[in-house]
Amino acid sequence: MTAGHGTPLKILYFAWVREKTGRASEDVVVPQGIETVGDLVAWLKARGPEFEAAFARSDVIRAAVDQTHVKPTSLITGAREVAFFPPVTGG
Amino acid sequence: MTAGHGTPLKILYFAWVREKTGRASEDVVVPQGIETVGDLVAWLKARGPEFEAAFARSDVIRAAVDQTHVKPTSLITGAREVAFFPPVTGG
Amino acid sequence: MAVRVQEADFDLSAEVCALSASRTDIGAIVTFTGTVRGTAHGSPIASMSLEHYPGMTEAELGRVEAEAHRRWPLEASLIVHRVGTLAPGDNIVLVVTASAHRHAAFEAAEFLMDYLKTRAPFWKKETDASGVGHWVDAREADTTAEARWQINAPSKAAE
Amino acid sequence: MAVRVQEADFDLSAEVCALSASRTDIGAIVTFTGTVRGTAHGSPIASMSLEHYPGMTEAELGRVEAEAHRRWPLEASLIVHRVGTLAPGDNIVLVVTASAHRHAAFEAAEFLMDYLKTRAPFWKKETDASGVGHWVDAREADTTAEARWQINAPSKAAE
Repeated sequence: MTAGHGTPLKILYFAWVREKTGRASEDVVVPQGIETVGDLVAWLKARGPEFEAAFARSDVIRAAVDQTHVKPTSLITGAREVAFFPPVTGG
Repeated sequence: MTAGHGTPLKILYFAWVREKTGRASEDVVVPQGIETVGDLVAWLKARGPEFEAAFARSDVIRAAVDQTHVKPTSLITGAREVAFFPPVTGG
Repeated sequence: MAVRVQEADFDLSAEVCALSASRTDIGAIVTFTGTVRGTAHGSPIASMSLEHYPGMTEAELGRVEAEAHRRWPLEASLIVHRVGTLAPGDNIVLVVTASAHRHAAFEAAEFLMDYLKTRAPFWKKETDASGVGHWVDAREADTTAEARWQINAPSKAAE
Repeated sequence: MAVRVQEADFDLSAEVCALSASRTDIGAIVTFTGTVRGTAHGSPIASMSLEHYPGMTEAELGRVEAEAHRRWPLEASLIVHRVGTLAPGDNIVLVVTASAHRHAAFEAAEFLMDYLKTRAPFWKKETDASGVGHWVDAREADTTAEARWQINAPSKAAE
């Protein structure tokens, strides 16, 4: 089963990704066929100019699925939350 | 001029070298011909059984001339003090 | 083993005491303290704010710490990272490692910092003297520093 | 830059504060604390006494510290070494290094400890539970640790 079957998925945005999308988090229902992190980014970008702007430099945006770092090709099947953020700068 | 021309030389002993010689320091007048640290050790060993015992493992004894680490072949010419001790174990 | 994310400052002596008090199996304790520098790219900064991903931060720090314990014979360790608004000179992060021997403590502390810098979800924003904020860019040098440990990453996916 | 040899204990926070207070050019502070372990060769020890060579100790620590500053961009450093009689768990030695960047601070602290262990004229004697004293043997591993820095020794003669 994919994340798309009516189950809401929590999306979180941090740092300048949060500033550009204008929100810290949201619950979305992802349509069928969106199976990877990359698919999700493409779908989000189509939702409006703020998302288009936030994900314009998609090569530098990092993602986590259920609080674990993942690659763009990783599946979001069964995920509860997906987060998008720039490279981390703590420490 | 060598250290031997009547000028007293201060000798210091530390850790088990001090315990074996039975003294922490002494001022000695070194005879002519004693020019290196190795010469000095040989001369000290001849002074009595406690020195013979202290310098028996001469390969593990370290020396400093005027508070700087030196080799057995180093000259003691003009030195004010020479110290003998086991390998250091601080830190 | 402990990780904490907090707004409050930390006290080095108190943290080290809490970790090592009444223990005689520890011979070496290394601490790393990261502080806010007063300039960025040559210009003074007024403040720095630190944002993080609650939940994932603690999970990621816990994974990094567990990996350090797997690789070195540590007797104890601690990671404290501050969030919120900080001033130049303020403490940002504390890492403490304790071991019977010094090389394990040194290497583990450096490993924890290298991994924390590239994996823990914190983001810094510097505010300059005129009140304009700038997100800090990730440093290529940090990725290089992480790479030299040459291991399977502590969490399940590589970047 | 400072070196101290003292009988009294030291306080980590106080030493780091004294070194970094009101400075905003420091981004990274590494401390190493060496403590008395409770056992030696598997047997408990009652106490440890530390003897040193007054004068040479300070000179040697100063040379080692100057060499660290020559090799790394350090903003500040401190070496404190205790002498006298200590109990298991007590502090023996403190090294602090401060730099704009963490790798310099880490490497310099480890360098200072490696050199201090092989060059600074301190000697440890452990007293066991029955009151018998044993001079601690120098560890081959410490000489190996020093050798990896591959430099002209900071003082004028090699061992």
